[in-house]
Amino acid sequence: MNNLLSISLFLPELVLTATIIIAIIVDIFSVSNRTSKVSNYVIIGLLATLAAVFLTNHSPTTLFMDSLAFDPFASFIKSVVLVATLLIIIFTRYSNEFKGYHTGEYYALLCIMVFGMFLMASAIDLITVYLSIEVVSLMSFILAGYLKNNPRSNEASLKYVIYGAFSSGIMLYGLSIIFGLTGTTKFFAIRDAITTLDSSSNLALTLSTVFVLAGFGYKISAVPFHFWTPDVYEGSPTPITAYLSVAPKAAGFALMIRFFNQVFVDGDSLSTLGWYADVSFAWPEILGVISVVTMTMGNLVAIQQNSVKRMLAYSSIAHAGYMLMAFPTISSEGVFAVMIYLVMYLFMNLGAFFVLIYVAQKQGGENFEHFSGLGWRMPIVGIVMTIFMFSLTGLPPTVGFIGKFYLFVAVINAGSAFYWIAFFGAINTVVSLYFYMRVVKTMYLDGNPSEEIIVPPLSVTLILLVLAVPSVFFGIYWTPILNWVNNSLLFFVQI
Amino acid sequence: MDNLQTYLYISAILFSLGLYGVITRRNGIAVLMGVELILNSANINFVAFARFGGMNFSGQVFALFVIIMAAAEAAVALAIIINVFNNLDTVNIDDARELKL
Amino acid sequence: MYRDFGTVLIFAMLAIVLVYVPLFIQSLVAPSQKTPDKLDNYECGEEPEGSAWVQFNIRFYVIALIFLIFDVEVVFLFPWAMVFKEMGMVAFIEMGIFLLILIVGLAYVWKKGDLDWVKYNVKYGRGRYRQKASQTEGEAVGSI
Amino acid sequence: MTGDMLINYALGILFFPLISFIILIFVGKRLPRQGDVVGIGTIILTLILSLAMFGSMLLSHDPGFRHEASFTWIDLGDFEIRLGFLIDNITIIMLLVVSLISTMTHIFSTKYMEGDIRYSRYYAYLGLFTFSMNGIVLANNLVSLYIFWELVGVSSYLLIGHWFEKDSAADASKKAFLTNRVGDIGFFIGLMLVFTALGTFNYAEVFEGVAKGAISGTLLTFAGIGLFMGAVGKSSQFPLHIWLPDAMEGPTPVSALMHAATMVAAGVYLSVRLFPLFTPEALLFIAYTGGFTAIFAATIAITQNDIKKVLAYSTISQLGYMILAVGTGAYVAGFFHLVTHAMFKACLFYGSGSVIHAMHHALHNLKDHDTDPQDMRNMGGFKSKMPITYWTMLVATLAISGVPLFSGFLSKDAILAGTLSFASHHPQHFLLPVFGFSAALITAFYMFRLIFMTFHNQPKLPNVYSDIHESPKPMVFPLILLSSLSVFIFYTLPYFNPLSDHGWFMELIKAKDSMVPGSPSAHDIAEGMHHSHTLTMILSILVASLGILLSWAVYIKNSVSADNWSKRLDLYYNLSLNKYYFDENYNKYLYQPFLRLANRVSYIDWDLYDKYFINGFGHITKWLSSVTGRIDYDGLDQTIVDGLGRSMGKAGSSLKEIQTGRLQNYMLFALFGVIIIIIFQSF
Repeated sequence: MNNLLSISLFLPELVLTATIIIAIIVDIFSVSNRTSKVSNYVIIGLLATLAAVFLTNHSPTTLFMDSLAFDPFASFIKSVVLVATLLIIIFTRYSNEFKGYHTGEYYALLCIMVFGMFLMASAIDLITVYLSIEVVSLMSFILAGYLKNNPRSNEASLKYVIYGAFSSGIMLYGLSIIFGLTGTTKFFAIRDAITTLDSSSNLALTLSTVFVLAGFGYKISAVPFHFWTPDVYEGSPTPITAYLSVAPKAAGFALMIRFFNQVFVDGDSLSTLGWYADVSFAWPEILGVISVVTMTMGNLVAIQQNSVKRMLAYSSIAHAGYMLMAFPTISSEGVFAVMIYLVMYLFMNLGAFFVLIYVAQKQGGENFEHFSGLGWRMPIVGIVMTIFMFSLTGLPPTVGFIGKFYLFVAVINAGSAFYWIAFFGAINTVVSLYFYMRVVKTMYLDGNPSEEIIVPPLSVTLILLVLAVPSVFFGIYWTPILNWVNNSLLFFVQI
Repeated sequence: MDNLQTYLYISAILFSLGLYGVITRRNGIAVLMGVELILNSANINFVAFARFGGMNFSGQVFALFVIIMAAAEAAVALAIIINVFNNLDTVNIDDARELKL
Repeated sequence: MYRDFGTVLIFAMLAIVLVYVPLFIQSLVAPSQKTPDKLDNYECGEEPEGSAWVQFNIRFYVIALIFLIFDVEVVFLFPWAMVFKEMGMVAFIEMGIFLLILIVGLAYVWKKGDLDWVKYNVKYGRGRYRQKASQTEGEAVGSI
Repeated sequence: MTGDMLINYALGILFFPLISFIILIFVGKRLPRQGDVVGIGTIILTLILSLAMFGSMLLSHDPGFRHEASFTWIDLGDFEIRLGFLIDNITIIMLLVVSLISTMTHIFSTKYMEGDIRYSRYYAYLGLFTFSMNGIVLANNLVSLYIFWELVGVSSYLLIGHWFEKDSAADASKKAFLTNRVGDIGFFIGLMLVFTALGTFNYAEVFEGVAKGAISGTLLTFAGIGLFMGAVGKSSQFPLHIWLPDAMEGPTPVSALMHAATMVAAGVYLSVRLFPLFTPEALLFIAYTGGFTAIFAATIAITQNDIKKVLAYSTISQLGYMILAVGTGAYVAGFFHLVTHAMFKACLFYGSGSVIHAMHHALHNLKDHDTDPQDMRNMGGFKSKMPITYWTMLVATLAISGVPLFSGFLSKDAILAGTLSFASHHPQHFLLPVFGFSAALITAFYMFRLIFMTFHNQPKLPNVYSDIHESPKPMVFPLILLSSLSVFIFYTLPYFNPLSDHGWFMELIKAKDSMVPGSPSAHDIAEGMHHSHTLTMILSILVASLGILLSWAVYIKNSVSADNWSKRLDLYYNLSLNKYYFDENYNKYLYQPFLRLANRVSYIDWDLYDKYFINGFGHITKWLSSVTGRIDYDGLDQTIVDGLGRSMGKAGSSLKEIQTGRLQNYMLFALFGVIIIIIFQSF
């Protein structure tokens, strides 16, 4: 589709751009230092964007001369990202970490990041892949270091920016080799070109794709590209940590799904997928090993943490590992499972982080000891946190169980060659029980239960319920999510 | 000099130098320079491929975007390093070790 | 097309020759008396002070960063200029929007005071450039 | 009323009580009046909606009315479970009964539970109870039925154990819950049998499958009996009847709700709903269970002295009637009895609650905490003190005894006619009508015994008697309403024949044919009942008056001495008084061996499994994690990363500093990973 026609299907991004510009202008001209003003505009803008995402209906096609895809899959990821962003804005308004900071541009940066993730969700051209990843990364660097006077936040952003620049550099080098080998930057053309490559290019192709994998691995924090994650997550302001663990990860997974399913895969539509036969790639094994190592490493290190925030950081690595389980199968079922998991993960992980934000404010810290006796002192918070922990472990009847269920089904249905992944996944789930339940145990068995009861204010209760109710409700009745994902499981595919 | 190989060698050397710089230099700014080297090596690749591969303009366009992104990244990274310098009085990245297991 | 560049090349070579040949001749014929004053750096007639290897004020970095960003955006103007005639009005509007966004950025930088050499509302952290803590503690914080 | 509107109404009926539950459980204590207004408000809304549905049913007057709506709950490709509502005349009547009784309970409880420490929680649980029961009623499939079935179990557990400080109440709630589980296992087995054979849970589809013969013979019989086991548990049939009398430990309004409309009715409702899939063998089993329970419970009721226990056993007995009706094919009569019974039994319970309330107050004023306020031997002569309670209870007693002009006569008569006609077709089952009629006789006897001992004669404890007062208005109002609903006229409109059950009810609820091939059709059953109608009527009037007369002779005239008779029938008397030693025998032959077994198993669990396996696993996990931690940070950092650093040519003293720089270690490690992957790829 040519540029002018594309504009009409680019509506969500346009609304988002307008939101960004308005946010900056409002920030410039606002006399008072009240930051909620900008956030109000941004919330309205993001809601409008969400509406635009749902309103732009068109059969799958490409925009801007084949550099972006417009399809239900992209819209799905966009909605997930938007919901996460809206929740994070609310968290931020509630969090007291930003006290004393001017947060006008914070919201604008957040919106630019959303824009980048929109592009990530729909990129089908190497240029847009690189651009979108960079936009998201740059914004996350700044946001991670937003607390300028906090050395930990500084350190987080320093590590993040250098590691991120390094990873994207490596990825870019890989992209350049791919471009050289195939002579094009479009996914579909690359796929066609790969078929005609002779075996002498195999090493170059391997090198380049592994370099690209390093970039993706950095984005979704998969072992061995995950090292920045715990440090950055711990140092960043907690709302940003929550955000980084959900939204960019969702977008990263979307990009990875597109890249692997459209470049390295034989077959024209999702139903007839299969790994590319001509080139001798060991993708199933490599991705399987990465997945298993990622979740094992995330879980085992999480056990040793004393800070709940850092524990959640490692747990988010482990969850990336779970989601990676479905990649080696390269089936539509696997993609389906990852999409479901993304939605489920959104609720439970953001919920856990919000409880963390609240508890850190009330108790003055983020370590396990600050949670002791919490179940008795703040009954609602305790119950809700228990729900989130159950859900993160994957126990029924919570969303975590449903997400894991579909992942395991996808892996097992893919054939006996993948059973070992499911096996390690199951073991890891058991291991993760240990540290998630440690939170619950600390809340209910430790500490002095006789202290007076603290009832959170109504707004906090509401936010908690908004996150906890879906965590249970969709664990019992998940058909709406299933339908949504089913309808969104439609890529743009060039025949 | 009108040989694709030559450019690829230069780019590969540049890439390796960049990696080396990133991994060995202590100074944050120097590490950033290493990153720039990596990016520019990729840029050389793009332009060389576009020039010698008889391909369309995508390579050059990509190179343009990379330049922009490199500039933005450098700006952000420098700002962050300045900020770290303000707070920690150092730009040595191995002094930033407060966050660990 | 190559011929056009040939003209440019000849022009450039001529320019180099015309600059360097007189300089070379001058160095041959001119008398050379080395005094400390003559060997000193030329700083518009002022007496140079201190070493050239001083640490620059941090403001230089900030200004440089801002310059860098706006300067690099110009990269997009060159390809645009190449196709402007073919694309006509659409290209014009597109570039207008692009520049408008840049101008919003400029306005932002301006408003935040990053274009001022002396910036009052900056509270630096605890490092070297921390201002007298008593003066600015608790005031509004700008960006670098 | 259109179908969609009915569905909306049904949604309201279902969820209003749940909303009340949620509000009350979270913020109930902080609301004015501890939030009982929320509970009452929502239940009245529910009642209004049910009345609207009922009205529309009467207006449209369509016996075949049926509306179904469902949505997909679980969709796993080829495996799909749909949940939904089924609304037909049975549903509508049942909804009205549930909401009406529930409303009465809410109102009655405002006074009865006044000052209770968990007042708002009590109302919350009432909401949950009503919600679950409405869910059962509205279900159009076995899964949601099962879910709500368990919810009813949970909420009854919560309500029976409301005063859990009392050991007896806590035990009773546990007993009720566990006994119900036993039945539910059967229910679950039946459910799964049906599903594996037919691949669906939906009633209509199940019946269709049965009609097609997709499941038949022994399997269907087992499935039917399995499903019926659920009803045995919930409706407290022999041999799982033991929980119901103990459940009297709950507050009396709860007993009324539970006995009349919600919990025990669920079992009968289930049997009525599933009637078309029962095979003749299963039905026979059901009939004998019901008939035996009817007579069996009645014989226990004779000797009980606790006013609520008498009512409890009478409930078991009446439920036996309903089950018997289902078993003999006259399931419409069973359902009819369920409705009429709901009214007069609720009335009786509220009446007993009113009496207990009065006794309790009187004893409280006397500071007497030893005398049992529920023991009928401490009562007597309350007629003059509590006239409204007396008259309303009398009406209800007349109804339950099967005296003409009252509702119980109509329904009981229909059931007995069903048994008679069944026995006339199958003479070998002559025991069924015998059970029925003798139970009717005994019922009339013990119910009047209750009335006479409580309200007539001389007061046994004069000082207590002097302090007895009529209960306050919120308690009396339900009594009056429900006793008037025990009059025949409400069930036979627009006809005024007190001796025939012909009326709107029988016109709107038409019996469906059994779906099991070879069963007698609904028409045949109705024919048979019609033939035996007159005989039944005469017989039942006879037994009822005989029972009443006997009771009158024993307890008013004293012409027959109860004490003498009890001595003469010593063995029987003791058996009955001790409820046939059921609890003791269960304890000796079921619980104790099971406990011993459980002890053994728990030994394995705790000492072997836990100590070695779980702890071992924990140790291994911990050890592994510390090892990986060490590998990660000592091994990789110190050895490999450093080594790589060396190999990359950095020598000298600055080497050490680089190795401590963590960020660069990270990047090195990432590179290392890239290299490993490339090596792996290339080979």
